[in-house]
Amino acid sequence: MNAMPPLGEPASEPVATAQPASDAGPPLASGAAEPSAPLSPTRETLHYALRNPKLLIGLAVVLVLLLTGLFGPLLLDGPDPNAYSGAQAVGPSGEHWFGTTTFGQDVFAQFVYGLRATFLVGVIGGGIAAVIAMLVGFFAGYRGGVLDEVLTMLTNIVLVIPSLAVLLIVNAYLGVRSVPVQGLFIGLTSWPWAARAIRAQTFSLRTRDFVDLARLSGSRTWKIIFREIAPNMSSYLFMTFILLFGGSILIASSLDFIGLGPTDSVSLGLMLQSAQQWSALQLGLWWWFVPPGVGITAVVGALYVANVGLDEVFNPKLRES
Amino acid sequence: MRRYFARKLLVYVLTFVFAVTVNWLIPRFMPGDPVSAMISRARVSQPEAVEHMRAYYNELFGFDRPVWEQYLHFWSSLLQGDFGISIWVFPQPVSEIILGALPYTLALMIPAILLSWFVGNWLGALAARRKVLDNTVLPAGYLLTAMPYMWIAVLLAWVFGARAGWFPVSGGYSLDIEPSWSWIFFTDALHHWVLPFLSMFLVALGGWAIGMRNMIIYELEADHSSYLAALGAPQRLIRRYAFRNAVLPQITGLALQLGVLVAGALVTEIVFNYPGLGSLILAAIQNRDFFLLQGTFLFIVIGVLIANFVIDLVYVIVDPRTRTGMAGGQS
Amino acid sequence: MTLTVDDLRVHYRTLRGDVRALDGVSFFVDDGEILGLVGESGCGKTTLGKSLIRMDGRMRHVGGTVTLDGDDVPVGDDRAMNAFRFRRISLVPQYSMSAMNPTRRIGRMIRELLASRGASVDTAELHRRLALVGLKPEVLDRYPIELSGGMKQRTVMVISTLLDPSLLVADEVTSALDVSNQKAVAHALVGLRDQGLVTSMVFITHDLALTSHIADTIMVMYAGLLAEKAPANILTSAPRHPYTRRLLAALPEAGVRRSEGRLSGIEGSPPSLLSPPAGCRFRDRCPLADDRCAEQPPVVEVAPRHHVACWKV
Amino acid sequence: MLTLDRVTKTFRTGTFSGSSVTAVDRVSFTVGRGEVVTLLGESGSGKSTLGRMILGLTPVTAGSLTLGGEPVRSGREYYRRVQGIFQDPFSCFNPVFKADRVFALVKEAYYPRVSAADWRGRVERAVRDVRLDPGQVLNKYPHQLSGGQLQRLLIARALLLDGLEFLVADEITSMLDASTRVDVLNLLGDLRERGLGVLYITHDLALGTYLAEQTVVLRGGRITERGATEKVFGNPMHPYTRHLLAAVPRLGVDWVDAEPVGSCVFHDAGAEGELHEAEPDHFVACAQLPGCPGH
Repeated sequence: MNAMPPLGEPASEPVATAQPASDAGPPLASGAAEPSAPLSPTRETLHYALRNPKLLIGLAVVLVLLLTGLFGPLLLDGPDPNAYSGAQAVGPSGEHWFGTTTFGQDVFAQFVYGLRATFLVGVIGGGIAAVIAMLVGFFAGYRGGVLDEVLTMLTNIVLVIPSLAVLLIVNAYLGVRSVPVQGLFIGLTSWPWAARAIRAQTFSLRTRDFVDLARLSGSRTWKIIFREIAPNMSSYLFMTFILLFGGSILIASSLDFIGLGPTDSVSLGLMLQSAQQWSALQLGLWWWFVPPGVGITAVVGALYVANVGLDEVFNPKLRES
Repeated sequence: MRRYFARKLLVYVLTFVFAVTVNWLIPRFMPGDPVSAMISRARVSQPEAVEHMRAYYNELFGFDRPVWEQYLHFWSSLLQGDFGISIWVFPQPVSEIILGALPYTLALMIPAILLSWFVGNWLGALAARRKVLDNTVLPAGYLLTAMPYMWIAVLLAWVFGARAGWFPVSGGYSLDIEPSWSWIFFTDALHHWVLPFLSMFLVALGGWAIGMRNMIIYELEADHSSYLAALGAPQRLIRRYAFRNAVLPQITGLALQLGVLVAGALVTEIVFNYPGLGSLILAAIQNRDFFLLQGTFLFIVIGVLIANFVIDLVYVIVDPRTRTGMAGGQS
Repeated sequence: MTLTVDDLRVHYRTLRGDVRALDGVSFFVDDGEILGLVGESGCGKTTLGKSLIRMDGRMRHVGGTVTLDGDDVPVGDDRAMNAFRFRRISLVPQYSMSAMNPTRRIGRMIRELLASRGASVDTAELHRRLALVGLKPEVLDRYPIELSGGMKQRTVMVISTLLDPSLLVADEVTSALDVSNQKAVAHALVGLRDQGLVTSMVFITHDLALTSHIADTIMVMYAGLLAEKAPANILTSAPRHPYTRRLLAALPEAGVRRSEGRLSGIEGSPPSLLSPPAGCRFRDRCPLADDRCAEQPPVVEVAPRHHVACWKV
Repeated sequence: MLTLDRVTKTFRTGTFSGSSVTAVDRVSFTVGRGEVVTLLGESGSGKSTLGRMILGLTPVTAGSLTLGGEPVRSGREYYRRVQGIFQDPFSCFNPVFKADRVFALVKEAYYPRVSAADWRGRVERAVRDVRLDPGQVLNKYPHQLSGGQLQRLLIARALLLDGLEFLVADEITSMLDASTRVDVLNLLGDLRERGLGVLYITHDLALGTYLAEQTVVLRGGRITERGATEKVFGNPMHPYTRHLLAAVPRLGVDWVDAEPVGSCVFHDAGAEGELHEAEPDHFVACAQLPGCPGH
């Protein structure tokens, strides 16, 4: 649900800035006399990335869950996660790791397939939102003027409308019944905050002299945006994508829970919905509703934590503390 | 300042027009004959209702008329407060049903949003001050914001309702009590209110705490903080100034998060079977009551727009720069 | 004797090791004296200025002492420094344009700041001091955003000197200004000293010509060390250190044409302070350098109040 | 030859509002081949806007700007003839790429067919021309080089273009240390020998007079005085020029108070933007002066 990430628009400017030749910073002076060759930006980033526990732990958790989603289904007996495969409503055991539902479906089978759906909706929703946000943000921020006014207005409008409400209407009428279509609509409604953030970044970068210098080399607008400006905020764009990814997963789980989820597959949100619908709570079948919630929270939480780690890696200001 | 409000109002008006247009447009994208499609999908048993629906849909959509006329017609009935007739609880008007559910949603949402905002900001400010707190508040905050609203609701219902039996886990009040302005009803409703409130409060809390912590740290590194420190001002004063500045983006953040918070309230209500808009939406979806769904959608949009405007007003009062920025001296 | 700095060493912690930004600097500033501190980027002048009032998180006091009016100044102890800040040592920062909190009216900020230091506002005196730098009392009811850059700069000057400090550190206060404003601000600073609002001043700048107009003494730094310190007119007319000489020779003067006499800069760049080379740090760029310069030259008083760190004087 | 004829630039202050600000107001002068002209002004004088207009980065509102008789326009062919260098060398280099990428962009746009080895030779020659050691500066990231080195690389970049006729140098020394500043200026002066026209934009009077034969003083978007450098500064006529000259700190010369500028009634240059020719090769806009049309 959290379409807007808890981090908001980063307070600190993540754009890589070169130290100007002022006396303000430590005199890491320039030049040939430097004994150890300074690291390239890429190598330096890698250096910090490999030493950042938040990033490493976050990525490890995401990776483990992703692999579970990818390869877990291969370990299962049958291809249908909803198959009635055993005794009804039994707790976790060696045979059914996560127990079974009141209908005798294997919760673990649903969980691993559900993880797939969760990652898929994150990639599609987050990806589409990121593409729209970049297009809107880049062009509004770079071109300015009337185009900027119009795009900003559009962004603000879509931003104010609660996206879940729009998705409710769309899903209810059009009957969105597959994960990719669900992801598509989530992507179409969750881009505004990212577009605003990218616009602001672009706006500050476009006044840099290297943009003018690129124009003086005859580069055209799109080339300047994608070859000069975008590489400068690549870390920022990546972080934005991660947040959109997590946001899409949360929105999708809400839709599933309300009963507007995909009908042709299993998802963690749908698991929660059926647990709720069939009174797993009252019956004390905790193994039915705990795993899907843990799965969603772990994926999204790990992404957020990894994101904080990335911010620390890319933003030298945050490295020290 | 007038320009500021004019701009904001323009956005809100356009947003409303946009929302109404979406509402009008989407049924028209349904494949085939929308009227019969909707009627066949609606789970209606009373033949009376089917007839009424067909007549109403035909009247509402007016497919025989030109498109612009259909659109204007849609607007005019909307402005007369006509949101249609519910199929689910036929023949009650949609607006009536929504107004009946609204108090429950507001009673849940407003305290949850405001309290989580205040407590979250307070916790975040504390976290920025002490390393120990920082190491506990921050991970807890991330965990909370990553939780789907309905899941934390389910967990609370399970632990404090189903297991401990301290709180009821379903409904807005006990089945044997009629809603009235009585003390008995009030305490009973309050008892039912605690868990849904708590689950909304907790999820929202984390985000505010993290945001505040980051903003304060940013403010403490700002030039004006360095200057105060260089003049030997005590940490207390520097922190107070930083806090005040850091609160401003959090107010804007509140406006940006409204949609998310509303969505959270809806699914929380569903978990607790709380008789607010969320449960209405669920019922509308399950019964294919499209009028009810569309009416609720518009109500939510209007509510969010009003809340946004209130936040804008507050912001102007708190941040002097919005008041003086336009007229202030240019450097 | 107001300020005495003895063998002050301050390092910057960086990921590649400690940068020896100040590597043993000694000097003094007399009562009523304005010391102009000049040097190129990375010479340690800003580090020195910060060390005298508030070190930032990455700076570390490694050695040396600072005394003010006979009292030891605990430069490395952030808490203990608070007793000195504002009351005895004050700062007009490089970032004057953004030094005031944007959401507080200036008057209220001054009141709260003074109250926090146990002082109260003498409104008449405050107005008088604002008038001294050409500001109306109305600025106190304004938010910083409502003032122009020059007004903010002057307001900060007034705030910083409200408690009549013994020492004022003015860090690059004129570098962002146009020439006409530069002159006004420079005059205002001298005025603060002449009025007795501050006893003495360290004026940090990269502009040698500007300093020569307001400073009594000029100190030239190079690569974390003192190169030369002399009365302003002597330093600009009869410099002894080769670095000072080359620096002065590289300055075009208004009216001098390239066609008439081609000036040249100093080849090369200052050494890295991560692990500075032994011996004189200007050696690689110095036309006079010889084997003796492999040893670090001591600071010698070659004439009264004229100190030079060079074997060749 | 670059010719400016009543060049004007007005900026609208808001997209939907009617108010506007005139940044450059009817400025006319010429820069010949092999000539260095200093454009002197304080912040807000419109000097950088003027530079950007010459470079085609900002459109001209009114008046005409021609290079060799052809109007200025942005685009690849124009930038083969006209190039610019800006104030902040660190901002001119994209920090995520190596510094030599500025050369690669030139090759990509103008010399796509030149072989890599041949190009490398040209780059090294250009780098040596700006007195840098190719081994020390090539293949490095911008933050590994000093401001002076970066600024020279930008001059080298412009030198790679065979057809270069004109260079706009906007405050290129203001962020450099005093010890390297004059070397960069000397390089700029040497371009004259290559037959280039150079517009040197600066706020620093001393640097301006060091380099140029001709000086244009700009204030509030208008020319107050222009002419041969030694005449403008040897015999300044406009109160503003005198004020500037007096405000500049000079070694060994006391600061004197010039007459206040506020009392100066600007000669409104009128529709023609004409200045009054006070003596040969010395033009002034001042109503106080005898002979001025506004007197």
